Amino acid sequence: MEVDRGGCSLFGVMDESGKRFSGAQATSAIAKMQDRENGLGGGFAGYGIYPRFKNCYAFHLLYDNEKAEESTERCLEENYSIEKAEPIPTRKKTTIENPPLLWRYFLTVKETKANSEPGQEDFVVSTVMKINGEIDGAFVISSGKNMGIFKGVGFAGEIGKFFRLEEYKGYAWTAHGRFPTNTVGWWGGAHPFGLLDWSVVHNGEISSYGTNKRYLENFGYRCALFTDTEVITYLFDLLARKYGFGFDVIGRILAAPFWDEIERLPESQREICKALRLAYGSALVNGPFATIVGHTGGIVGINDRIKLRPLVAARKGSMLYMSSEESGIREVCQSPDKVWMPEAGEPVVGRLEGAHG
Amino acid sequence: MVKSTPPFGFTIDRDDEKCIRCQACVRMCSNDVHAYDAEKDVIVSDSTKCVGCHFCEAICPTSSLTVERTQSQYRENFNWTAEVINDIKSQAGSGGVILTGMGCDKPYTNYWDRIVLNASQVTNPSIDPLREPMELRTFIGRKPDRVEIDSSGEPKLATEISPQLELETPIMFSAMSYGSISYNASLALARAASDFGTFWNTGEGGLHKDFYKYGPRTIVQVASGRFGVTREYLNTGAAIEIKVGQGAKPGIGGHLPGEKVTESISETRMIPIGTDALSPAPHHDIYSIEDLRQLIYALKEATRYKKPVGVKIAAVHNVAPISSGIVRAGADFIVIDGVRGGTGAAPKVIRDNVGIPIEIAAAVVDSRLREEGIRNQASLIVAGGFRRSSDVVKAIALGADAVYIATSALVAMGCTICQKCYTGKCNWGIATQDPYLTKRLNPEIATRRLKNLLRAWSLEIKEMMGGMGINAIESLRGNREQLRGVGLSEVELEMLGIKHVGEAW
Amino acid sequence: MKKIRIREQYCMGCRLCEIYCAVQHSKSKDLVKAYRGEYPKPVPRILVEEKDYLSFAIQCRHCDDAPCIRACITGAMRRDPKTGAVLCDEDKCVGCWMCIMMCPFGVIGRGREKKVISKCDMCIGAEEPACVKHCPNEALVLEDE
Amino acid sequence: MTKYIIVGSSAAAIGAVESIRQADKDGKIVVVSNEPHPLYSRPLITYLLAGQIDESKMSYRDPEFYRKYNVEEVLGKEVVAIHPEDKKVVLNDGAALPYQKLLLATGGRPIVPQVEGKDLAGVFTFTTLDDARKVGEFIKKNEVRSAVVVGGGLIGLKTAEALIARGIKVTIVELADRILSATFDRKASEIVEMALREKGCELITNNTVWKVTGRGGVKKVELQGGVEVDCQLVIFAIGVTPNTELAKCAGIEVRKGILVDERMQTNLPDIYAAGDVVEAYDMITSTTRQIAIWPNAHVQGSIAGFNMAGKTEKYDGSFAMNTVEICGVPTISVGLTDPQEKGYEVLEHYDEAQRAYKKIVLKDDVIVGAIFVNKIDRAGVFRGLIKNKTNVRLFKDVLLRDDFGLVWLPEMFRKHMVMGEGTEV
Repeated sequence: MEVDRGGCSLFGVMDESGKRFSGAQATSAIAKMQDRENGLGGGFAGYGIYPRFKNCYAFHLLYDNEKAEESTERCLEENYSIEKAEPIPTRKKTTIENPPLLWRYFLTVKETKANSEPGQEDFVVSTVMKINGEIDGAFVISSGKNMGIFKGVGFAGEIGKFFRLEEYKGYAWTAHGRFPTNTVGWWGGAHPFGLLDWSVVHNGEISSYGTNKRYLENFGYRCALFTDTEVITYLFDLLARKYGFGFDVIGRILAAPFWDEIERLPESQREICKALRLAYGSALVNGPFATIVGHTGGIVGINDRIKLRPLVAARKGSMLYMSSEESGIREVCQSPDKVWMPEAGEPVVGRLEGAHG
Repeated sequence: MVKSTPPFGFTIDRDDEKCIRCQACVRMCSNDVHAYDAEKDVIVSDSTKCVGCHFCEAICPTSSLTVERTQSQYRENFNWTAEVINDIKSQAGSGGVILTGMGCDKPYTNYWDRIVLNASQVTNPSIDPLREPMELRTFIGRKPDRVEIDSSGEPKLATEISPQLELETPIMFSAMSYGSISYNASLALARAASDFGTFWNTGEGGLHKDFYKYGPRTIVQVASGRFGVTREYLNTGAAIEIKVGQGAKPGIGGHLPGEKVTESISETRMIPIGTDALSPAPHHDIYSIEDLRQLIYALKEATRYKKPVGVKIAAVHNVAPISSGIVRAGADFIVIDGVRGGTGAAPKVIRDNVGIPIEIAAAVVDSRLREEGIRNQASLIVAGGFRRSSDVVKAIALGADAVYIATSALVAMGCTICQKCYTGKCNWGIATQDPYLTKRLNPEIATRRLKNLLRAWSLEIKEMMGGMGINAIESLRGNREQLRGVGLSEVELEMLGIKHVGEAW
Repeated sequence: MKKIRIREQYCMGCRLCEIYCAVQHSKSKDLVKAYRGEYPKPVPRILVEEKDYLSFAIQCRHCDDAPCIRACITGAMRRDPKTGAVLCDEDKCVGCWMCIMMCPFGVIGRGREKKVISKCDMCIGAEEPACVKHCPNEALVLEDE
Repeated sequence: MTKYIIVGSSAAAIGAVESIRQADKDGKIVVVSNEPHPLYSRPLITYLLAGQIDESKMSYRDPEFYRKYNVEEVLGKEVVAIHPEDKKVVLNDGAALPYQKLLLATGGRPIVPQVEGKDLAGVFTFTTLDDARKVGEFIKKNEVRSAVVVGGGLIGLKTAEALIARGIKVTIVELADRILSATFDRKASEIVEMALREKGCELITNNTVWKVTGRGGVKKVELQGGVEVDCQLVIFAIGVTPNTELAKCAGIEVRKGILVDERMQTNLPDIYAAGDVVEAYDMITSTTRQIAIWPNAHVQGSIAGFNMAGKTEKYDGSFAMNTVEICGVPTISVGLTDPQEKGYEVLEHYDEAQRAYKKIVLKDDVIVGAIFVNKIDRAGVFRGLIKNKTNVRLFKDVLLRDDFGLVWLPEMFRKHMVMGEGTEV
């Protein structure tokens, strides 16, 4: 899609044991692949970074002006108890220019609004849809628990420094360096894209966008940004959170095996794959892409069904790495135990020990 | 008064230098246009009898014949065109309804010609269909709302999947009854569909016993006349289509004249030889949507829920809500036949004035079903004047699951759309039961040509999909972002749900 | 050997096979010239039989046990060792008509110009016999036996 | 290795050689011929005489035929005796050749009536190449301008035609009241007679030559009733008698011709006979009789050959048939063409303008004979119907049509014929 066009670099790292480490790794790995970006956008998602507020929805917001800030805060106050509100700390001395107002809020849903967990999540989603869709100049960057997205216009490495990521500790990080070809950079349009604890960094241009978008519309998702990342995020939200599919199944939906591959499968698997294509054909993501999806339970990397975009993975002990280029991994892990190129459509799944999904 | 008959429309131009008097034209023309004058050793042609089917042109070994359109000229008049004047003269003579064949030929906007497709450039790669797999496989039938997988132990599918038709290309042959077309034409459709992995449709004339072996690739129709409908017939087909309406003649029944009811047709239709086969305008057991639901379920019961049951309607003003009703009545697929859909015989006034174009109908039905969250409950098949593979691609991008072609299939078999199907004198051996004419259609050749057409269109569809960077037809389906309108008004764009050319995503 | 199979159900009686056969065996081998310029007019070696709506074109069947070869008093009628076709050497044929009498298909005729017989020669040298090539409905097909 | 001896070297012998070699690649084959010439076609002698062909065209097969088929030729020798008990044949030079299988294809010889002057120079019979050469030389040497042909049968007429072609004035003398009386009916005879007369040929019927006169050479013939015809050449063509003497002496059963079974074997083991010398089954008359025609000889020789080489093949019989073109009038006659008994149905049509005559003789709705004059192109179809004893009741009314053909046959039979499908015929 327009906003995502181009090369782009992706990086993801996690410690499956749950040990937390600083955002510096992700910053230097993505900076290593600077060739793949053009300075019009970079960003990070960190998981496990707000242990003090781990039961709160952490909203990262960007405002174009104070009026937007006021309207948004009014909206939040109406619906949530705000445990804490503060500007997101940034470093002043960087190359980053004209940052918008950046705030974060730690929120709990007022009981009058929703009391069950799924209900709360749906409520949060509707809040995000509302702010992003209706409040001019305000944009929710992330809205999950114990996680946050940091992104903006600039080279990814500089964005990492700007947001002082080395000062955060998380068990999983994803990073993105953008190379949009024909749009002016906009902070909200940078990656990762997030909804609840989902975050998506994406390299590609999906040709099934129209189909995916209209499919998602059936379920109330409004694709306001016209971006692939948005669509992929919602697809994950629908398939994983709402339908409860595991990532292997999601892989077989988003990057469905070809019919002749399906025909070669044993019968029970064949039936499943066929049923998935029948039911979720409109969720098939077509065209070139490599995507790393982060969520509370870990990170997942996936490629399109004919692998038109690069993705390489590596392991070292409990550490799992994914990157557009091996150089990104070598930058932070000189001698991995194993380095491999995932097959087209084969998800690489990093699971937080003890987590579900 | 002087007999005022409409002037004829064609002239036969014979290059006498090239004519070798072989008399192939004389022997072949079912309209007796050509005659050999032995005394003068020349062949003379009576243009007044010519219907413009071009068979003689095709058969002439020296290409000495050209069938040319000539119209005796009246004074120019935007309103009182030659067609209008001739129709009036003809009716003043006959006192009857003007019959015609094939689909509406009036110049209503053809939106396919006003829609262009997208292609990948630079930022994402187009896919070469000759090197990479490119999937056109299409399933017709109700899709599950959700797939459940039983993961206790070896993962197993826990959702029951409704019966589906599996197509290797999203193109099927639309309903043409044995009776309206010849045995050989039917046979060719059946064989081509079977060989290619798609489906053909019996139309309302029943299924000849010889064709039962093609049952697994046959959609059997249940129309208002109920011709040839038996339990065996229903169970032989792969799917059942309740025909409510037809694009060429919405709201009108069918009429196969007794002369065409030969022994074999009478057997297939289960009516006496030589009697007119009349299909009533409505189904007399369907006066409401509840009645339709009963019929759908009666047919499902009769086939033990093993076959998809669909409903075909003509595209009319209310097509979207009607479609929604049909889906809610339990149809597994819905067929919309647009105004350009063909027929063997229809009153000209109906053919040319009733119904709406399929492009708009396809778009509004797809949107409506999505809005109501029931799009997955039935497949959407669209029909009515699909002329080329790009029309198919555009229809699928608008939201159709598959298209039906019929006129194109007939053209592949030789038809030149002379619109005289109703006369039963089709020189190409298609729309006739005259054994002297039907043998002209060698079903082997016709099968080959139909398969070639399917193959060619499928290849082109793959090329277009590849150009868009799409390698599975699912990702084209409903992908209106790949479409742009050219020179269409706001309201047309809105109906079609597409943007205008020049607009990016 | 390759033989011409007749499929009467597809013969539409256009008689183009006769025309192309005659032209193939004409001097000019050109449709218009052969028919408009040559005298005597070229004669086909294939015959279309017609009755009501039934018709078929028939030419020498190139029988395995060919009575015409047995009956030939000159040895002109012989089997081509390469193709298996039954051919008549017009230089040897004296026009005794023995083969005409023997042929149960009635597909050997008398030549017009010389006193020799005229019969299908499978268009020796051509890729496909003219009748097969030009049959618009594949009522004649060349098949391997 | 089997040793085959074939006596005779015409159609039956060739048929036999071709079949033996199909079944037995190695067996030794010896062909003994009393003529000094290699393989040639006897029916062509009239064409040779007419100057239509030269001698180089006389060979009935490739001149290398015997060599290619690995056949040993013994030419110009006569077999004078057969010793069945020793399985030997004795030649006129005293040589004895042993055989394991013997085929007698000795053919027939012309009948010469015992009339006065039959030995005069200028009197000939006309069945062999030597005859043709002699007659040819005689004509040249004596500048023959007129000739009498005795006998209005096929050989007589073809000879007469040949002489006419050489510019000789010919008179045909026929004992019967018309020419070709054995194979034609009166109408057909008339048409041919008309053509002969138009070519200047004179026809004398109901008469015969009783005396040939002349000094040193023929000057005239005298007929019964005092009629005299001047001529320099007389050719006797009144018939042929089979050469059965050899067989008779060896104890082989002979009636008019040698008697054979379906496998063309005589009553003696390993001795077969074929061609003009045998009496074989006539499908129409249901009798055995001599049908001395070329196609029969080849088929019989071929059947004999297969059986001699150990394969079982049966001869299903034949019937009289002939084709001749006289003075531009092509004719074909098949089977029973002019039955005199009751119980036959005759369909006939005569086209005056084209002198085209077509006659079909039926018995119990089965065609048993046919005549075609001038329009003969599809006569073979009728021969086929006769051979197959096809019941024609359903299409009898169209048999005489010009466009009668296979399309009128019953569906199953037609499909079998045309498309090669259906039941065996």
